Amino acid sequence: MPLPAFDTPLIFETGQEGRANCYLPEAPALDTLLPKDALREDLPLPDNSELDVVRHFTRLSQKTFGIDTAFYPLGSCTMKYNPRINDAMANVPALRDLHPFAPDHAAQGALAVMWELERALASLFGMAAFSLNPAAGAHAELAALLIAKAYFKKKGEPQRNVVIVPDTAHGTNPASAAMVGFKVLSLKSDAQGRVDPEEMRKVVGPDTAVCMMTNPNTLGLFEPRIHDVADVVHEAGGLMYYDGANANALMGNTRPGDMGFDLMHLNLHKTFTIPHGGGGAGAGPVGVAAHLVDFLPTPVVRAFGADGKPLSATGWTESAELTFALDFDRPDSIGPMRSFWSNFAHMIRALAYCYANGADGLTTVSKLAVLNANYIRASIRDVLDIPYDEINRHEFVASAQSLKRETGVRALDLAKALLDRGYHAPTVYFPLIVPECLMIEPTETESKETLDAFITALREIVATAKSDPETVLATPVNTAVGRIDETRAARQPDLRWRPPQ
Amino acid sequence: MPLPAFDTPLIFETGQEGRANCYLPEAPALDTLLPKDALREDLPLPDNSELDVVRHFTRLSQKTFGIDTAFYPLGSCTMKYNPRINDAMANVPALRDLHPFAPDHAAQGALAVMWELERALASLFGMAAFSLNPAAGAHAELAALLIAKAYFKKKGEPQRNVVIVPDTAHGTNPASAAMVGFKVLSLKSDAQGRVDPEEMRKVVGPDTAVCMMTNPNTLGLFEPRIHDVADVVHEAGGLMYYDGANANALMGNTRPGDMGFDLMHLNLHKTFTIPHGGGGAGAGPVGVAAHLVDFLPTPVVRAFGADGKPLSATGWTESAELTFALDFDRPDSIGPMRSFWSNFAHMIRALAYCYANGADGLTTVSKLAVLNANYIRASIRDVLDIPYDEINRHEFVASAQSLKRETGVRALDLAKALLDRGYHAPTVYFPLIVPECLMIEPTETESKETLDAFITALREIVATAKSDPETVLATPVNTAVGRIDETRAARQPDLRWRPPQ
Amino acid sequence: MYTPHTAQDIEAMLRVIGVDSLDDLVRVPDAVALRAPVEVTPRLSEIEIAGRFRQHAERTTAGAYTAFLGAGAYRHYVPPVVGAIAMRGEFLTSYTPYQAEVSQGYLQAIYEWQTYIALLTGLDVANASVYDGATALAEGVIMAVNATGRKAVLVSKAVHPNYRAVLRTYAEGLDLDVDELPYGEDGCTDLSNLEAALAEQRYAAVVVQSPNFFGVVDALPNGIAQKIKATKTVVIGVVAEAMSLAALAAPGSWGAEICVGEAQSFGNAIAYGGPHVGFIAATTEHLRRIPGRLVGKSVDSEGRTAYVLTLQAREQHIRREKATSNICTNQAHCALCATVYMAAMGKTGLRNCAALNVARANELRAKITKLDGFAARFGGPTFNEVVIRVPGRARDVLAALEKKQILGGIELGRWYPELDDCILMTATELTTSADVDRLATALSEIPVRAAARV
Amino acid sequence: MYTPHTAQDIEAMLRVIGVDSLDDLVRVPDAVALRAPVEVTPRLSEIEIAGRFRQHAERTTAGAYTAFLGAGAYRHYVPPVVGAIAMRGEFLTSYTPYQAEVSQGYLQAIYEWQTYIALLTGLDVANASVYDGATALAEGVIMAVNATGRKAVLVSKAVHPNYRAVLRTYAEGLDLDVDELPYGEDGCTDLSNLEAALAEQRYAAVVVQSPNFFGVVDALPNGIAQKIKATKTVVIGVVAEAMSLAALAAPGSWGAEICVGEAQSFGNAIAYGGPHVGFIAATTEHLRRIPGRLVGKSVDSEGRTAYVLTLQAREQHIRREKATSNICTNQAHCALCATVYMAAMGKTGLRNCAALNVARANELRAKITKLDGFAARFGGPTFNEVVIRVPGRARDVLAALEKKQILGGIELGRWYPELDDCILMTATELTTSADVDRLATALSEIPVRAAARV
Ligand SMILES: Cc1ncc(COP(=O)(O)O)c(C=O)c1O
Ligand SMILES: Cc1ncc(COP(=O)(O)O)c(C=O)c1O
Repeated sequence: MPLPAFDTPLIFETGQEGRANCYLPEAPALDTLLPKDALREDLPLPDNSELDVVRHFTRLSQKTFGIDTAFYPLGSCTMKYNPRINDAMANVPALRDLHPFAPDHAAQGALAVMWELERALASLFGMAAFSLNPAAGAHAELAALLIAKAYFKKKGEPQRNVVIVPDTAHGTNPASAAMVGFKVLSLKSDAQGRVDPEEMRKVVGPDTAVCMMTNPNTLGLFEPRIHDVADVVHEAGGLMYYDGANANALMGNTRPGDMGFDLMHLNLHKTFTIPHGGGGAGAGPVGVAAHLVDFLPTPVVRAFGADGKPLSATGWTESAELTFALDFDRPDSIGPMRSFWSNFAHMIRALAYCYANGADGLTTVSKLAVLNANYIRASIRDVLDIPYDEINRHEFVASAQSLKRETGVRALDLAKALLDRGYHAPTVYFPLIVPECLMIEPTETESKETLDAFITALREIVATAKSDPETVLATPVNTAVGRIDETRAARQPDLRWRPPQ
Repeated sequence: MPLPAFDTPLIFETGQEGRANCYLPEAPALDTLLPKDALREDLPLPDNSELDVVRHFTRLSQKTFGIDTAFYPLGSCTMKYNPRINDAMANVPALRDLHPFAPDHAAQGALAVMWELERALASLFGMAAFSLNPAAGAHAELAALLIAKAYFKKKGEPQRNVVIVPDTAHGTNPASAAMVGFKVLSLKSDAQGRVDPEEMRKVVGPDTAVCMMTNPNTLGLFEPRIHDVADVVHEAGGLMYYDGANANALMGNTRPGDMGFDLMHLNLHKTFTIPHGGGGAGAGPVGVAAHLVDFLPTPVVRAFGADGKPLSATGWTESAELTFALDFDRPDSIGPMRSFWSNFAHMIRALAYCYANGADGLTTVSKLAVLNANYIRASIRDVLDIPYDEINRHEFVASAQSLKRETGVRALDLAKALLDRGYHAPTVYFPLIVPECLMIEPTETESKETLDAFITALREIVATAKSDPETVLATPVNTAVGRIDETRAARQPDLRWRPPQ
Repeated sequence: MYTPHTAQDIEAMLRVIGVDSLDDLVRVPDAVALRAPVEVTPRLSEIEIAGRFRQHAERTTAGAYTAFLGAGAYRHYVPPVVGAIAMRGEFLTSYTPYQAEVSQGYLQAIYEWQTYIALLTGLDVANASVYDGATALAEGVIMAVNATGRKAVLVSKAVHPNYRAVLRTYAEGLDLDVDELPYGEDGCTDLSNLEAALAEQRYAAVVVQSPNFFGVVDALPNGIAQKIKATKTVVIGVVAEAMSLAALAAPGSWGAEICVGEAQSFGNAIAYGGPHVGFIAATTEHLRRIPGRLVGKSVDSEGRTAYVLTLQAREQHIRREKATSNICTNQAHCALCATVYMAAMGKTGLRNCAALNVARANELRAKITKLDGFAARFGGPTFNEVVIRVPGRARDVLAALEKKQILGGIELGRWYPELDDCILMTATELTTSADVDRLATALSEIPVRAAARV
Repeated sequence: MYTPHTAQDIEAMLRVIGVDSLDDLVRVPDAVALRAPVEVTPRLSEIEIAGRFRQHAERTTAGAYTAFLGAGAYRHYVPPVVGAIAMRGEFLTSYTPYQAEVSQGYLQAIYEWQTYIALLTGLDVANASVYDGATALAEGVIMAVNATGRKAVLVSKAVHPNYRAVLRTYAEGLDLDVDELPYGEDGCTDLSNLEAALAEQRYAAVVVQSPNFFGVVDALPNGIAQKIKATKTVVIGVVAEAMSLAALAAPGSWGAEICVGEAQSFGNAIAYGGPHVGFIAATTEHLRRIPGRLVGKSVDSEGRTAYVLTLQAREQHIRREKATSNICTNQAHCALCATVYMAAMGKTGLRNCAALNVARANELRAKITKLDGFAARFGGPTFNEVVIRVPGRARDVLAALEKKQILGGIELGRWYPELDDCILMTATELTTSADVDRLATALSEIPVRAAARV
């Protein structure tokens, strides 16, 4: 329970007008510089001493759970360790302070970073090229669907306006489809939690634009017939889109490109150790097969050899001898997706992570991510339902359905009980097709000891649920606050502080 | 109460052999490089993943109270805000990575930092010169007493071997005296908590070497007759030493040099905003009047004008046009006090703090430090004893003697109850002459709001002590652990982990 | 590599799973087996990684130039306290605060961010951030489209060209028409034909930016917003330089119902363009059309103040294709940096900083326009950017400046062919008088006058 | 300025105190009033402070040289994780953990530091740190003096000259005699006259350093320690390069009863000489003579594991003039950095790093001694430093190297006139083969042979 002195009033409720920190020399008064009617009359913001600012946010941070705090098995989010070397590299002044409108000749190192990363991703995932432009996974989905739309338009098939998504798909998939005016067709998974090519065949047609899938799917299961599914979609004239949120499962083992995907995104903030930062910023490179390269967002980084000729290398090439340019002049491009070229600081982090692993290392990463997830599944399958109890990939879905029936304790309650034990909760109630589900993704950076401790905690909670369900229903009690009145939050929205009248 | 998952086993109890982080390229095996008998057989240290290391120390940090956490009124320690700009400047690579044996011509900027700081301190405290060599206050005391010893030896008065310290003195004063073979004479304070010049006259004599005092003294009281005391000591042929731990009280207002002190130290980590870092590293410049300059520790920084001639400036001079050298060749010097020249990173911090304030700013700092301390005293004088209830300086001493008599609640219990409220405790049981004392030093970086909240908390605790003493005696309960068995710690010392056999 | 597994660990775990080898565990059908070996960078130790980025940094020479670049990405002083706080691991490594009980700190910080943005823009509510200024504009337009049911939007040409380009990218998906309003001689949006354009009531929104891309204060004059609203058209204000909000009239005060923009200037690095942080503020009327996350204040089971993500029925993970946007990951950490920055600067500091920006840009304008052949292209009052007409082609002048280690600004001809003799120059609190003098001297020395058009 | 007081605050507070003005509050008798106005630096804003230190940094050019400097301050790779953790505000801004209940984290970290040092040195206990290696030696000698009641100490000349100088400074205070043992042709301490010297039993301790100041492994040979102890003389081992402890036989294993040294190499910056971090480890026998703080493990009122400062009866704040030392503030935060560093490196990483140091120094020796006129001065095996005899005066060779942007090492003539043709060169894991090649090429090019003594 928070102590009185650790209560954290809003920053607006503290401070005194004029309690200024001396960061800058003193400027002339604003009204000597600009016409009065251009100026605002009032700026009702607080003045706090730097000390009070530090204390305020230090306390807030201590009431925030991160990977650095403890195990964070949040399915679909790949909460792996964020190496501190990445942050140090992103903080190198020459790169950190580079202006996007600096001329290319003064930005060669930054362009080399982008180019090296792009080449690494293309090789790792079997795509012809990536654009690093989109700011997150959902943003990349939008870019990809705009590419698809442009592609079909150019091909003279503008009628293709249906996006097929399995019922296990993430919410961003249909939402992105809607943003390009596509209709969404939700496809039911089969009894094994997979997409059945025969079912797919029933729904594809001349209006099929794109089929969006992820593999392993959001149940953590590999789609063994993905190749057949892709064939079906391709035969119907559609494109296959790979949602890369689950890319941590397959690096160096199989590639979306080899599975038959034409488009894909990556959540660099998942697989490539970019700190999630409370939910962003992330980065969502969008990758395409050869026939779609021309449609990528602008700008793209182009490389030139020592001879000044454009490089057409595909694999990994040492960048030191090359020169680079940003290419904005791409007539078929869908155009830019955002203000500037990329979430560049995160490209640095992702490339640092590639350096730290190399191809072999990334392959091992995926293998051990799968190992950790299976280990947890195998260790709790006797106490929770495992709707698809088979070898999973980097994550798996358990269910509290039986438990709920027996005891009234739901997935949500297990989540809260885990918080009380000092763990973050798994993702709950996603994917939508498994009732009372807990989606558990440990990632490869966790040690066996950590997994064992988590398994023990979860088993103990389930045991308590059976012996004394009220205790579990009353959780959390060890956290800064207890369960929150969400209804009130939504019914009487209080989304900001207001100055007292 | 700490949660199970937040328990922090020792770093030695976690990890697995071979769980290595890849910081460096792989080296040849040691036994191919060095003769076997030069090598150790075993190194029983743990291998932990970087993630587990981060979690381990993140949790430890969250169980540690700092100024950044909340109000820290620890008397005599000047726990003021540590500005983050200081750390940023100490981290500038050219300065941070400079080797002490770099030639002077390649270290001009670093020498300029030391010289500028030394000049500022000399002016602020009225000394002819400072040496930045000592690593902390106690270290500087030792240096100063060695200077005194060398001075008397050179003067042909080697018999002077008595150091006079008031009974309010900090423990380091007598301990330092012992380290140079001086005898310690403890002088009783008068009823006003001051040193009485007449009492002093009774104890000085031909064996008097040094009188060590601080002003304001450790009761937070100004010694109004300091000048007379100094005269008495000087007349007897002794030297006056100023313990600068309380320098935060008087900057820009009065100077040890003007009070008649011949020697002094500063705790830069107190007055000059160097982070205490859990109890170090600090820095303890030692200052001397003109007749003692030759005895300062080596090396000293010398400045040369554009003409190449040694500078003899006293006040603040712009360093950009000067050149600097380390001077080791000082025949009368007591010699070096430590491996290298200074705790240089802290000189950067202290100089940054000087820059941020200027002379006027430092004057204001001291005034407001005094204001804050008096404000608390005036606000609690009706609920706790104030043995010397008059205008104090930057700190003051309260006492729980009456409270203890009435309720059994001691100063220690008040301290623990404050911890429970989210405050750090004041210094307790120092100075030794006030029973059940609480020495409260708020510093000038605390706002009135913070002081008001603290005052309220303290008053409430006292009220509880009267109504329900058991509650106070049982504190702390909101901290990571409760009161600790110190006897067991001392009787059965367990000072390290040992590998299991 | 950041995997803690020892060989024994792996063996023991495989045994529990009941599989013989790691390869068995990850086996895929032959049909999808790797077709080509993966080629990534060679594996490096940390010390070597640092060495490699040192090389990349050495090839990135822009820092050695005196620069007057802005145009949507601004060099401002970031007090070290911002990084010291924002890089704390708990903030850095947390995810979206779905488990509110263990995320009260971050949730409160975002609530504070929402408040800062609402207060600065003079509007009722703000969201937890979007990707950047350009996407904020696109999302803001979508809000207006959803509010009005109209499929066209009228955008000032003085809105940042990149923002307009992104809007066009999004518009392609949504089948929106994007029409433009010209700018006038004072550099402000030319509103003379506005009424006519609105008459048809086909526009979902009118979009203006202030300070606009030319640096000119371009708030809607008194009465115009009312006229626009009278046609049930939404007024969208764009702010590409958030620092200006500390000085200039709040968009809400001149009629914007939705204000979108970019807050990189608040404590975030330029970082070659990202991550930056977009914001969307709006009147309460538009609340349920706002994209992305919103943090609300509520109470917990014991009645204590508690913060929580709210109104999630707008979002993709609940509403899927019916969501207000597809956004999921946003720019929370950049918003946190901005919040810490604003808290540290305070009202006094922000206003002072804004004033310094105006003063330095005024100084730049004064010194450069004193030079023969150089003039301010537009008349209106500016914040920290000014368009300078140069004798000759802007491109040539900039190239000549680069030779003198100066990045003199941005060539407007890139987007405005009619302004190919114009440079957008930016000065902030980090621009010194010496910098401006260097620029002036360099400009007076370069032989471009020869190339000047007659 | 970092004072939060508004004018109203001050007024309200003065009223409570019952004083009219701030000046009244701080008034001092005329006799001690300021005699001269205080002159400090002009007051600057943060942005200007940063500018000023940029100037200081620009005048500090050593970083532009390829450097082979060591001699007690070592350039090692510090993984960014060390700073990210150690600079967390709770650690940085806490004081000595007197209030153990709210300092469990730091106390545990120091307990871990004590353990690391005990394990590395092969001794029973270690303290919470002292100022640096040199003062650790002085304090170690005081322990021996207190243990034996003898007022003389016998120190190898191969102990770091600065450490010996500091010991002499302290010895002046304590009236100790400091006698020296010579070094031999292999660079090790010459022990041939040791027995004779010990016969009188006047020495409190014999002090040797390994690797010694010449980089040479100088552990006491088998049997010597026993002979020393037989005369009731304490064996003190000095370690100026803590990294060596990961590879070399632990001082405890070759007979040191007290081991003192410097741990800057573990995750602490060189920083022109400080703050670094001294350590003192000892056998249990010497426990109550150890200076400074010690953290012990105990239990709290509920029986939970708890850490606390202990054996404080040794310390100045309890024992005053009878304390084992006057030390109060120590180097806790440097010890914390070292602890985080050691935890991150792990046994495997530390051993690998130590091996890299040996390998790079071996490479340096091999390449330099291949040059005409250059030779290794001493024969014994070395850790990461090697003494090179050059043709001519070391000073001239070093000056010539500086012209080629190389800091070639340290001139031994500074302390050892007989070695004025010798340079102490250091290589660590940060020294590359290219660095060594540059040095070799430069040495082969400089015309100092002319100046060579005949
Ligand atoms: C399966 C899946 N797809 C897409 C996304 C959206 O990615 P982003 O949050 O980067 O926009 C997520 C993110 O949680 C996801 O889990
Ligand atoms: C009055 C006084 N003198 C001397 C010292 C010793 O200073 P240091 O801890 O820097 O060695 C202190 C430190 O607490 C002190 O308070």
